[in-house]
Amino acid sequence: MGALAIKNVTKSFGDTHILKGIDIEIDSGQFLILVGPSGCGKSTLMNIIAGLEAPTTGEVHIGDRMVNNIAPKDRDIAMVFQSYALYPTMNVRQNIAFGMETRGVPKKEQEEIIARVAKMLQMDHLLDRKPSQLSGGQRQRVAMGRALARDPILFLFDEPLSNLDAKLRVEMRTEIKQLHHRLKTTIVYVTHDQIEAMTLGDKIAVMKDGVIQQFGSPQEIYEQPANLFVASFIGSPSMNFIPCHLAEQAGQIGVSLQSEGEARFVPLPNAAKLAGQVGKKVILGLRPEQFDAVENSENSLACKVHLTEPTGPDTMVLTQLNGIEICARLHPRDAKGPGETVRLKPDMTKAVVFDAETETRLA
Amino acid sequence: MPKFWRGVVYSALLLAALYYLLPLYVMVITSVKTMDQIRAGNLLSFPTSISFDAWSKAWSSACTGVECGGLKPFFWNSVRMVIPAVLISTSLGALNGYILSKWRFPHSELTFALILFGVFIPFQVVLLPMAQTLGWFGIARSVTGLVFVHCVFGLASTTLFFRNYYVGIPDELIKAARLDGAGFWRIFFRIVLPMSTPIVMVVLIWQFTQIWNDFLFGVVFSSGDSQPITVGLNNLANTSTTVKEYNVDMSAALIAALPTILVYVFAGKYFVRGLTAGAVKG
Amino acid sequence: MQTLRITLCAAAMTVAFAANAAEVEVLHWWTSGGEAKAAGELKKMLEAKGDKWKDFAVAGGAGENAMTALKTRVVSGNPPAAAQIKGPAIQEWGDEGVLTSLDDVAKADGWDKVLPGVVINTMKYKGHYVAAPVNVHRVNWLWVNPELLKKVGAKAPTTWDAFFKTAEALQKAGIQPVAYGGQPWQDATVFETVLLGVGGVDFYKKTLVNLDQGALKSATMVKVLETYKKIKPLTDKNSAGREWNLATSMVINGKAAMQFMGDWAKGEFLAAGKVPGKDFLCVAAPGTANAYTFNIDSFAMFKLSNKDAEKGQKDLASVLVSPQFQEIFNLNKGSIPVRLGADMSKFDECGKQSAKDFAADSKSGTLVPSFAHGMAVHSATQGAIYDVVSQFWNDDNMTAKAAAEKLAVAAKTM
Amino acid sequence: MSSPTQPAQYGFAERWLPRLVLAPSFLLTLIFIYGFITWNGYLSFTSSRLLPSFNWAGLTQYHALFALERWWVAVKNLFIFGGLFIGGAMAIGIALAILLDQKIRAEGALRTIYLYPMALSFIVTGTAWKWMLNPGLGLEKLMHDWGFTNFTFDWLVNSDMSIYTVVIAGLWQSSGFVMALFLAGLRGIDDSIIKAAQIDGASLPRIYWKIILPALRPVFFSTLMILSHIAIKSFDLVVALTGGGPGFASDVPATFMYAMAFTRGQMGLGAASATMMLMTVAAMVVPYLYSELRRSRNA
Repeated sequence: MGALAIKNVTKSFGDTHILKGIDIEIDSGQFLILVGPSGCGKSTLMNIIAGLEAPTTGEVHIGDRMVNNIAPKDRDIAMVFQSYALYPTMNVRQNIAFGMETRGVPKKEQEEIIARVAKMLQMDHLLDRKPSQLSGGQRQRVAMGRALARDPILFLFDEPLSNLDAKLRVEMRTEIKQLHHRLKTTIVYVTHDQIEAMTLGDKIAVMKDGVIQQFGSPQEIYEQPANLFVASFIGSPSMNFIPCHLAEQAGQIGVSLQSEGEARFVPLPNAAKLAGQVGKKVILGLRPEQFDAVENSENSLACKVHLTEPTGPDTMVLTQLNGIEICARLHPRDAKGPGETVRLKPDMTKAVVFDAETETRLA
Repeated sequence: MPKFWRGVVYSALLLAALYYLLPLYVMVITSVKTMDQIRAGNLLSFPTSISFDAWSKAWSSACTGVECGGLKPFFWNSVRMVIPAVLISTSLGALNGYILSKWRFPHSELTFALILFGVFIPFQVVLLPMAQTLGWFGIARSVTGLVFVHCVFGLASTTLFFRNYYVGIPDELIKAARLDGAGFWRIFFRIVLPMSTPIVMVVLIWQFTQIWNDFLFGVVFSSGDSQPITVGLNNLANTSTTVKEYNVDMSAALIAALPTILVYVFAGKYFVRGLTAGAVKG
Repeated sequence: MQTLRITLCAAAMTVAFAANAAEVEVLHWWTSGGEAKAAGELKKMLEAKGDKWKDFAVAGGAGENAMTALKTRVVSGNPPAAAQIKGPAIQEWGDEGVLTSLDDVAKADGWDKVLPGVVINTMKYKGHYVAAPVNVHRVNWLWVNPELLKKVGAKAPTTWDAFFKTAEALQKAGIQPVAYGGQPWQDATVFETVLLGVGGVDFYKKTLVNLDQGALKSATMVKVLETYKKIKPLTDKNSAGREWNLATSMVINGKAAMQFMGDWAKGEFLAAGKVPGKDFLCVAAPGTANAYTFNIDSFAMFKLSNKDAEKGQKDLASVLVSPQFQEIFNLNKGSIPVRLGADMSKFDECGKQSAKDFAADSKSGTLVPSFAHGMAVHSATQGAIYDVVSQFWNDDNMTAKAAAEKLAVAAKTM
Repeated sequence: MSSPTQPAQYGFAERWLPRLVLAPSFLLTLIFIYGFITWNGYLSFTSSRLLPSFNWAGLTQYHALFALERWWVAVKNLFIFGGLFIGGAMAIGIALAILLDQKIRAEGALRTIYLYPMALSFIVTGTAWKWMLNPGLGLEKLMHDWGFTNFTFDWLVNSDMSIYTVVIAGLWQSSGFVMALFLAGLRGIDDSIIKAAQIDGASLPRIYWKIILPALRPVFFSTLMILSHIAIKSFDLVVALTGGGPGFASDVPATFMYAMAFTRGQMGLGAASATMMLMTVAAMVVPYLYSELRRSRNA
């Protein structure tokens, strides 16, 4: 059963088009991530799902209902806001109880729910405090508690972790994931952080300029990015983009890579279907981890190291290919110091090729 | 900061304080002098003995025209006028501000601009048409009429104050409350209003002083038994026998000013605090 | 519950009582000592008739605030029963159609017989009485503190030459010659008195009543203005904005020797316990002994919707013109009764003099309406001329000739 | 990202309730502000005298107004008063706010002292100021008593100077309020800006002049609006202090309008002067409102 379906939703203010026809459908219990840079329309889409803003055209279905004309409170959803939106004049208990009170949940039941939620999130000791007396992490917890108390069919998280410091963010991320596993509810989660997107999501919708660039599982998005934007947005450090021309050598389709005055033809094993487009200007996409340091191999290139960034388990090596700065993720023992030369062998089985003009993926 | 400069700062501040206090000082000491002392001394000279006769005369027996009942009846007129007028105009302002910042609708900004412009209208312009309207409503020359007038013309500033304050309340709070199932009124009374204490203080103080101190509407829209204290004071100060009783005039002026002065002394800090909390933004 | 019942009962009684006692709301700006006392007498007499006096006093600015209050009240359809309106303003209000006819009261009390013609003309609008007169003020008085004059061996001056000579002598003796209140209406009061004294009755009528352009720009006017301005050095510089009665008290207390003011000033002297002829003198202003600038206070009556109030209104009109009230009121106010042949025996020297002159000047045609007090021209013209006079008085750089030109322009104000 | 647009509204209540609740205020404004402005505008084209009448008179009243010396005196006075009052109140208010912001002991008491004049009606303080400024009773007499017999301070009764006494009293009443507004603004500024500037070696006056005051631009503008409308509407102040005198030397448009429309029976002329005042206010306020609202839309 589809838990959430968004059908051709658009949103415009006068001549400004925030959303240009969004289609998304997810199943019950799935964790959907809406990710994209700021201004891409993801928060607007979230607000439309919540019913806080109305779509210009299109339909939103939650569960088996078309909810366009249903008020937010009747959509059976709960939402956690970026700023947490805790009612400052109420203590934590009242914050959690407010919604239930409004819905007319009996007092006794309210107390039970509050106790359960507080236990689940380990915040029993905070119940009588005002939001101003809580730390950022605690507020975040209360905001989640307030949503949990609702027990909705759909949770909406609007960048819930972006106001936390790095360590807390990682902790809370894990906690949210565990919560999802435990509760098996459907979640829509807006973020601009691609790591959150990758770690949390069952399905990711990458958005830009009001358009969904790609909708798929994290793995699909990572390995088969639909276009240059998705490829660059997902993954850190970002994918390397090397401009080159398609060539054919010995019946094999491939590209020519140059470094330090040395040029080498590298065949693309997955690019047989591009046979008819030899000579076309393309962009070769290689993730940093798709380079191996080798001693001497036929498909490797000697590259001069400009800079190294050790992260502990790996070392990022910055160098050049085809006159473009690239980054290779190497094992620390293979990394060379700046000024030294390292031979890099790209793993062409996972390489992707984009059309230089349309920026869509060719192979 | 070097000691020398701190000295300069303190001297400047104290000097300014003297300038602000001078008229009040003059009024207070004059009000407790007898006429003989006033004639003998000058405006700064300290009274040789303190007498509150002038105060009691101003309160209960000075003449304001033919009646000689002092300021007492006028004072109560003002009280009866100022309390409902302040409460109503503040409540309406709070609601308007809430709607114009949190429940925008097509052309709500234009609506706000139209209401806001009312702050700037010279009140003399509205005297006659207002009089006619009050006549139609049958509330001319009554305290009710004055309350109405003050509400109408206080609306612009109270709306402005509240709207500017509420713009600073995050929209997400309202969204959260809507998801929690709260409607228009419930959000206002349970979420927004409890957060409004600073601005409510500012508006209450502002409206109280504005309405208490008003003379123009008071003189025009009231008659004998509904005249507010400013009109009483004006009549008293202009009702003179051969001797101008400066001490009675000053006592009367102080009586008229006492409520607002007290409000400032005791609630002034809330005023500044409220302004800090966002009333002056944009 | 018990309390509630009593309250209700009391409320019911109040309502019943109010229905019987007609409430008469009277708008006035008689707030100085003598005036307030006089108004107090009116209140007493009205209440003796079983009506309730509702005081609607609006003080300040020679009735400026009162006029504003009155206009708004009329516009709101709630006029007071009576308001202090006089002179041509009665006609202006009559034009607005808001005044009520007093013909029945006038007929019953025989106003036509007891009032002088000049008064009747002012009180009638299109042949109907719409206002009740209360008194006749003479404006062209000079109030003198004889003790101070004695110090320099002078008598009360009767010509302008004598006046300025006396003033000079007083100044030499360290006495301030003239007490002055620098408010526009007071400026105008002194101005019209000087004009009458210097230019004479005909010139007065030509300029301040008929607004004759030629006369306003004439050499006589320049001379009048010059004479007027010569008074300024005789005053103190604190005079700006001073109330007239405070200026009067300067004469009473011996701080200044003389004041040009209408006979309401006498009320202040009397209120201070001074005796006319002994402690103070009233003489016609220099050069005006054979002329009389009159100022008639009156109450115009407004159309009311409430029948009970109308009864009170008629009572008020009747009381105002009654001999008893005329006497007691004018004794307090300093003016003379408006009735012909009123008994003047209780009045002092000044009052008797005034009454005698009024009758004489009435015959000889030297009775002129006071310009400064709104008896001569419409309020707009009056105001425009006020502006020029005050400006001339206060601006030491303006020449008399320029002022005369401006007067002529101001007189064209409609 | 907060959305500046109106929220989605569901059902009759959500859609219409806000408008319904706002409607009375809006209607009141429409009738009692704009209706009356129109009414006044119409009157200015009639020959109204004592009471409103509706006889069309074209531009007669405006011609009369522009030919009247007293009107131009009032306009000139408004410029003198407005300029000095706004400039002075700003300068004093900012200065006091900055001084008070130096972690002063007894700040609360001083603040109350600076602010209390605002609590008083000018009908009240006019009595005191009139007395203090009167040469024979107040300051001048005091100085003479103290032996400075050459001291003269007769502005109140001097036609050329009386408008300046209005400025003195006006500053006394309003500068404390300006102080409060700016103090509030100063308190809202992030301390780290000042620290950063201090590390850069800037002197305290320079920090205020170059960094803090520019940051207070919005406060500056709101204050300017508040002060200028006080200046244009100032009525009680003039009436209580000088009554527009001596003569009409300290007349301002508000007192002019009042005198013409209510005392003089030249209601049409008064209406014309009121229209001129309104146009002046509108010329200032409308661009301000426009930019304010555009800013908040783009926020």
